[in-house]
Amino acid sequence: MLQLDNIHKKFGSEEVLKGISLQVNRGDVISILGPSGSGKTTLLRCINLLERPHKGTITISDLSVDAEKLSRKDILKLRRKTAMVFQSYNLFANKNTLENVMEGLIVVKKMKRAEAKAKSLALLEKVGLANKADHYPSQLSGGQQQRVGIARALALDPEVILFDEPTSALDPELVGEVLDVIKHIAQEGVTMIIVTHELSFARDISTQVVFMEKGNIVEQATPKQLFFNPQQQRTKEFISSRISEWSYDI
Amino acid sequence: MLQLDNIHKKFGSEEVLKGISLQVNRGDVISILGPSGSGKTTLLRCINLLERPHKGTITISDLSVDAEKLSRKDILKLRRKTAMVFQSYNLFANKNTLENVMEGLIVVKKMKRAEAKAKSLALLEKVGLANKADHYPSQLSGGQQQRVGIARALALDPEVILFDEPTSALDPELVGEVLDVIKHIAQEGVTMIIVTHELSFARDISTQVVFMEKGNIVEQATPKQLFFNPQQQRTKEFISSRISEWSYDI
Amino acid sequence: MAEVIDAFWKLLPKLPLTLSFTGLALVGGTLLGFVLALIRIFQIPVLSQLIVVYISFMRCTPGIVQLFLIFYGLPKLLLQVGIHINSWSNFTFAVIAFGLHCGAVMSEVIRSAYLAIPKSQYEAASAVGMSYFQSLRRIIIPQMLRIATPVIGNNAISIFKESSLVFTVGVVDLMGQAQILTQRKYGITLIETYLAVSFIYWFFSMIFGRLLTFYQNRTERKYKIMARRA
Amino acid sequence: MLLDWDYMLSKLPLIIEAIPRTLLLVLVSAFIGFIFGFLLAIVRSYKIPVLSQLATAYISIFRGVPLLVQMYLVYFGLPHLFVYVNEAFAITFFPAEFNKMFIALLIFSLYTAAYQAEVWYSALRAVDYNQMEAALSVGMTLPQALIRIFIPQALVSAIPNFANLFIALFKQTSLAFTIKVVDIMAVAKMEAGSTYRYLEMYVLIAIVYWVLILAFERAFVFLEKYFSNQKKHRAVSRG
Amino acid sequence: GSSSNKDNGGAPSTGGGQPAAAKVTVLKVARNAVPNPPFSYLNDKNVMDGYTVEYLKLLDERLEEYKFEYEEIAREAMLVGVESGKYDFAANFYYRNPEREAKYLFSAVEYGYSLNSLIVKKDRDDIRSLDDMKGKKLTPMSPSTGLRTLVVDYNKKNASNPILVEDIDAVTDAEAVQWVASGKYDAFLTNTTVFENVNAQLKLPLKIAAYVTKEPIWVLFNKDKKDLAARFDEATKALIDDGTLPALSEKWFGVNMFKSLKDVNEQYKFK
Ligand SMILES: Nc1ncnc2c1ncn2[C@@H]1O[C@H](COP(=O)(O)OP(=O)(O)OP(=O)(O)O)[C@@H](O)[C@H]1O
Ligand SMILES: Nc1ncnc2c1ncn2[C@@H]1O[C@H](COP(=O)(O)OP(=O)(O)OP(=O)(O)O)[C@@H](O)[C@H]1O
Ligand SMILES: [Mg+2]
Ligand SMILES: [Mg+2]
Repeated sequence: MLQLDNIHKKFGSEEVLKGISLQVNRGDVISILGPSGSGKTTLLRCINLLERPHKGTITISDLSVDAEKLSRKDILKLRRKTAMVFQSYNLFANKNTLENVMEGLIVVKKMKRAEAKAKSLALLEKVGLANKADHYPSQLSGGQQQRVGIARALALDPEVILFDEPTSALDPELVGEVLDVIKHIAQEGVTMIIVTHELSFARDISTQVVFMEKGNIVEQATPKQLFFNPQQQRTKEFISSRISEWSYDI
Repeated sequence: MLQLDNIHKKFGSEEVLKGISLQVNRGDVISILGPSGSGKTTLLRCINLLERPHKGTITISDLSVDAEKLSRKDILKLRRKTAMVFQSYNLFANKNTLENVMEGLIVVKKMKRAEAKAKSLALLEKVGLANKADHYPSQLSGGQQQRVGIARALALDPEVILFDEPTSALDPELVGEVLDVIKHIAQEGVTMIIVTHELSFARDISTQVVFMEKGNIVEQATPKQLFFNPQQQRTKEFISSRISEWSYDI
Repeated sequence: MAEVIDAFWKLLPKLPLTLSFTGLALVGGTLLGFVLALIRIFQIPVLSQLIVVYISFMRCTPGIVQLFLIFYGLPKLLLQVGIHINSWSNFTFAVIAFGLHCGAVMSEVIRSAYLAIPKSQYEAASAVGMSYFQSLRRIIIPQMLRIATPVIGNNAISIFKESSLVFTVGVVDLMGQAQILTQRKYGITLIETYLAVSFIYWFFSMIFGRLLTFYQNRTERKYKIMARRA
Repeated sequence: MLLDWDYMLSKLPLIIEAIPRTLLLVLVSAFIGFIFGFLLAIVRSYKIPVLSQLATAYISIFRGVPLLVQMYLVYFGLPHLFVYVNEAFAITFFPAEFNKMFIALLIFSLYTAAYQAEVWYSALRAVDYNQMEAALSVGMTLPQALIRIFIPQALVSAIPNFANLFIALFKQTSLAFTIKVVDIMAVAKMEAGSTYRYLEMYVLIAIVYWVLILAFERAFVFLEKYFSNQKKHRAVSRG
Repeated sequence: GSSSNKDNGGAPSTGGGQPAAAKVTVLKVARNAVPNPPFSYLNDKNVMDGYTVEYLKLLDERLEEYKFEYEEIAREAMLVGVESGKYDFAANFYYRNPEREAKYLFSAVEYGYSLNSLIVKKDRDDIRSLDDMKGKKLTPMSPSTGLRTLVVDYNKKNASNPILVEDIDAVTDAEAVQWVASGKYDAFLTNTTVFENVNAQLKLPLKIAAYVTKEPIWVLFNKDKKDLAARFDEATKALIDDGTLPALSEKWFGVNMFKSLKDVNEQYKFK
C-alpha cells in the first residue's frame, strides 16, 4: 500500500537517511522509534515530499514517484493521499481552530462550507476542543494546538496519515483518548505512520514497530517482538531505558 | 525561597489561574502535572513575568514583587534570578547552537567570551550536542532544539529554573540523561519547577508533585504520596491512566 | 554618445555631495525612525498619538512644502526663542528636512519589521535575563534586518533620488547640475545629460542593492530553512 | 507673512476639479504595481532561472533611474527614436506621439512595481516557512497555499510598507505634469505661476494632499488591524 | 556658491542721500539657480554671468552702504524667500503685473527689457502678431515663466477667441523650437536673444515672425524694503542716464533696449 524504496537524503554533506526501505499494508499502524536526530522527522517529511529525497521511490497505492524525477503533479497527488501532524504543530496562524480544520476540506476537497463545518466540529469534539473553536493558535496551550493539528489531519480522510510525535504535548489522559481515536481510524483502513518516543503508546497502538538510528532502520518487528524480544543489541539498550517500568501484563 | 501568593491570571474573560499559592524551598524540584489547558504553562510564564498576573505576589529569595505594581527594574531582577526552558524551545533564530547558549552569559552575566565559550561547550557536551555547535536552530531536529534550550537555561546558573515539558521531544534514553543532569543540578541547590506529562519522570525527579486543573492546584504532595496514595478523586483518575503500567518497585 | 560622456564627467563632481547628503539624511532618519517606532510599538500615551500625526504629516505633504517649512519657517520659529540659525548652510537645512521626512517613513519600515518577529523570540531573550534593549540589539534587530533589507533598500534609493529636491534651495546636487548643464544650452543636450545622470543614479542604486543582497544572502544561510522544522 | 485664506479658498474648486485625474493615476498604477510587483517577488523568491535574473535587472533599472528621467525618456525620447527607426527602415510603423495619460499610467505602474516587488519580497520572508509546509501537507497547491495562508500573514508586516509606497506614489504622480498631464499639483503650480502666490498655493496643495491621503492612510491602518487581528501572530508558538 | 563683491571702495560714489558712512548693510539676494541665459547663468568657468548679473554687480559698486550676498536657488524658492524676508530682494528678469504687485514691492525704474517674439516656421506668413494666433497653438509653457502670464493676460482680454496654450511642468527652449519646426505647434513665444542663441546651434528652418512686446524687467523686493527700492531707483536711473546699462544691453542683446520698440525694431538687423 505504502512502499519506500531505498530513500536517501542529505543535508549538505551530512547523510541523514541512508537508504530506507519500508513496506506498509493498508490499515497498518507503524510506529517509528529512535534516538533524537536519527532521521525520523526527515523520513516522514520525505514521504510527503516536503523534503526532497536525493534517491529512492515512494509508492502509495497506485501512485509511484521516483525522487530523481519529480513532477509538480505527482507531488500534489502524493500530498493529497497523505496528511501530516507536525512535531511543532504548524497550525495556520491566521485561522482559528475551526478554520484550521475546515481549510483543507474547503480548498482541497471542495466540500461545502456547512458540511465542512459540521465535520470539523465533530472532529474537534472528538479531541475535546469544541469549546475552543474560535480561538486562534496563539491562544491555545501546547496540547490544544497539538490536538488541532491531529484533527486537521484526520479531517482530510487521507490514505496515509503521518504523525510526528503526536502526543508529545499531551497529558496521560489525552494520550489515552488520542490512542482510541487512532485505533478507531485504523479500523477504517487508514494507514498510519507514527513517530513517537512513548514506548507504551507504540506498544499499544502499532501493528509494526520500526527502530531507526543514524539514518538506518535497525530493526522492524511487531511490538511484542521488538519490545520483549529485540534481536539487535542496540534496540535492546534503547528499549531497556524505559521498558523496565512496565508491568509485563500484556 | 520561591513563594507564590494568590496568583490570578485572566485572558479576556477567561480566568486561567484562579489564585495559585505555592511555597518552594531551596533545592526543591517541583513537578507540575495536569491536563492540557489547565494553566501550567501560564503559571510558569507568570513566575518570570512573561505573562503579567492580575493579582498576587511572587517572591524569590529576597525579592518580592506585587503583580499590581510592577516596575521595570523588578521585572528584570526577577528574570535574572530565573531561567526558562520553553515548551516550543524558542531558540534564537539568528544564533547558532553555541551562540544560543553563550548569549546570556556574555550579555547578562558579562562573562568573557572565551570563558563563556568553554562553559557553553561543556554544557552542550552534557546534552550530547557538542557536534552540532555551529548548526542554526532551523537545522536541528526537535529533540536537539529542546536540548539546546535546556543547555541555555542551565548555563545561566539561576536560582530557579522553570522547565516547560523539557522532555517532550526526547527519546527515552535522552530522558534518562536529562534526568541525571537535573538531579545533579538540584544537588547544587538550584530550585526547579518542571511542568511535565511524564509521570515516571515526575516520580523519579521531584521532591514535591503538584496536580493542577482548571487554574487551581488540586493536590500537592511528595511523589510517593501523590502517585500511590492520592487524596483527591480527580488526582486518582488522572494518575490511573498511566500508573497502572508501573511495576510498583519503588 | 560623446555628449553623454561629456555630461557624465561634468556631473561626477557633484556625486560626493549627493551621496553624503543621502547618507546623512538616511542615518539621521533611521535613528529618528527607530525612536518613533519604539514609541508607537509601546503605545506610549500622548507621544504615540503625536507621532501618528507627525508621520502622517511628513508622509502626506509634498516634499517641497516640508523643505520650505524648514528653510523659511524653522529659523523664524527658533528666533522666537532666541536661537539664530539663519547662518546655517542650505545644505544643513536640507539635511534636516530630509532627515525628518525619512524618519517618518523609516519608522513605519522599522515598526513593520518589528511586528514580523515572533514574540517568542523576545520572550526567550527576556527569559535569559536580557534587558529590553539588550534583546533588541542582540536578537530582535538582527532578525528584523533580515526581513527589512529589501525595504530599507527601497527607502535608501528613494531618498537618494528624492534628494534632487535640494536644488530648490540652491544646493547643487547631481540633478541640479544636470539642470544647469542643460539649461545653459537651452536644453539642446537634455536627453544626453539625463542619460548620463540616470546612469549615475542607477549605478549607485544598483551597487547599494547588490550590497544589501550580499548581506541578505549571508545572513539568510542561518535561516535558510527557517523553522522548517522544530 | 500672513496667508491669504480667501485667495486659497477661491482656488480650491480648481484643485478639486483635478482630483479625479490624480486619483485615477494613483489607484490604477498602484494596483497594477501591486500585482506585477508580487509576480516579480515570486519569481525572485523561487529563484526561477532566467526570469529571476530579468526581474532583478528590471527592479534595479526602474528603481534606480529617477522617475522624471523615465518620463522624459519615454515621452520625448521614444518618439525621437521611433522617427529615427521609421526613417531608417522606411516604415511608418511606430507612432510619433503617445497618449500622455497612457504613458503616465504605464511609467507609474512600472516604477511602483519595482518598489512593491521589494516589499513583497521582504514580506514573503517574514512568514515562517512552516506555514507553507502545513498548507502543502494538507494538499494545497502552491497558489492556494500562497493566497489562503501565506499572503494574509505576509501582509501584516507588509501593509505599513505598502502604505509608505502608496503615499509616496500619490505625491510622485505630480511628475505627470512633465508630460502635460494636469494633476492637482500642476493646477497649484499654474495658479502660483500667474500670481506668484507660491506660499498660499503650496500650503493649499499640502492641505489637499494631506486630506486626500489621510483617507487612504486610515484605510491602511484598518487593513493592518484586520490582518493582524486575523493572525494573532504575536504570541504564536508560545506553547 | 554665492559670491559677493568685496572691493567696493574704488567705486565712484553717486550723489546719494546718505553720507558715505562706515556702516555697510549686507543684503541677501536671491538669484535663479537654473540658468536663464543671457540674463543670468553659470558660464563655462562656472561663474555667474549675464545681463542681470552684471547689472547687480554695477549696482553693488554704486551703493556703498550696501553689500550684496548672493544665493542661487530655484524660482519658487526665490519668491517664497523674498516674501518671508529671508532675502531682501530677488533678481530674475521678472515681469510686472497687478497680482505680483499685491505681493511684492517693485522698484519704479526698470533695469532692462525682455524683447519677446513669436517664432514660426520659415515658410509661414500667416502669423504677424499675437492677434493672428487666435485658434492656433503655442508651444506648451511652464507655469513659472513670465511669458505664460503674458498669454494668460492676453486671453483674459480676448476671452471670446483665446490663444491655445498647453501647460507643462517645464520645457526647454530646444524642445519648443523643435516642436514648432516639426509643425506640431504653430508658434513659440520667447525671448528673442534666447531664440537666436538656440537656433544658432540647431539651425532649424525657423524665423522671428513678430516682436510681441518689449517687456520691462524688474527686481522684486520684500514688501518692507521701501527705502531700499528707492535707493535702487536712484542708482538704476543714474546707470541708465550715464549710458552704462544701454551699453550692457548692447553687449548682451546686440541692441539698446532702452529705446522705443520701434527704434529697437529698426536697430535689429533682421529680414
Ligand atoms: N493568549 C491567550 N488568549 C486566550 N486564551 C489563552 C491564551 N493563552 C492561553 N490561553 C488559554 O489558557 C488556558 C491555559 O493555557 P496553558 O498554556 O497554561 O495550558 P497548559 O496547562 O500549559 O496546557 P498544555 O499541557 O496543553 O501545554 C488554555 O485553555 C488556553 O486556551
Ligand atoms: N536543514 C538541515 N540542515 C542540516 N542538518 C539538518 C537539517 N535538518 C535536519 N538536520 C539534521 O538531520 C538529523 C535528523 O533530523 P530529524 O529531524 O530527522 O531527527 P529526528 O529523528 O526527528 O529527531 P527528534 O526525535 O529529535 O525530532 C539531525 O541530526 C539534524 O541535525
Ligand atoms: Mg523529529
Ligand atoms: Mg503548556
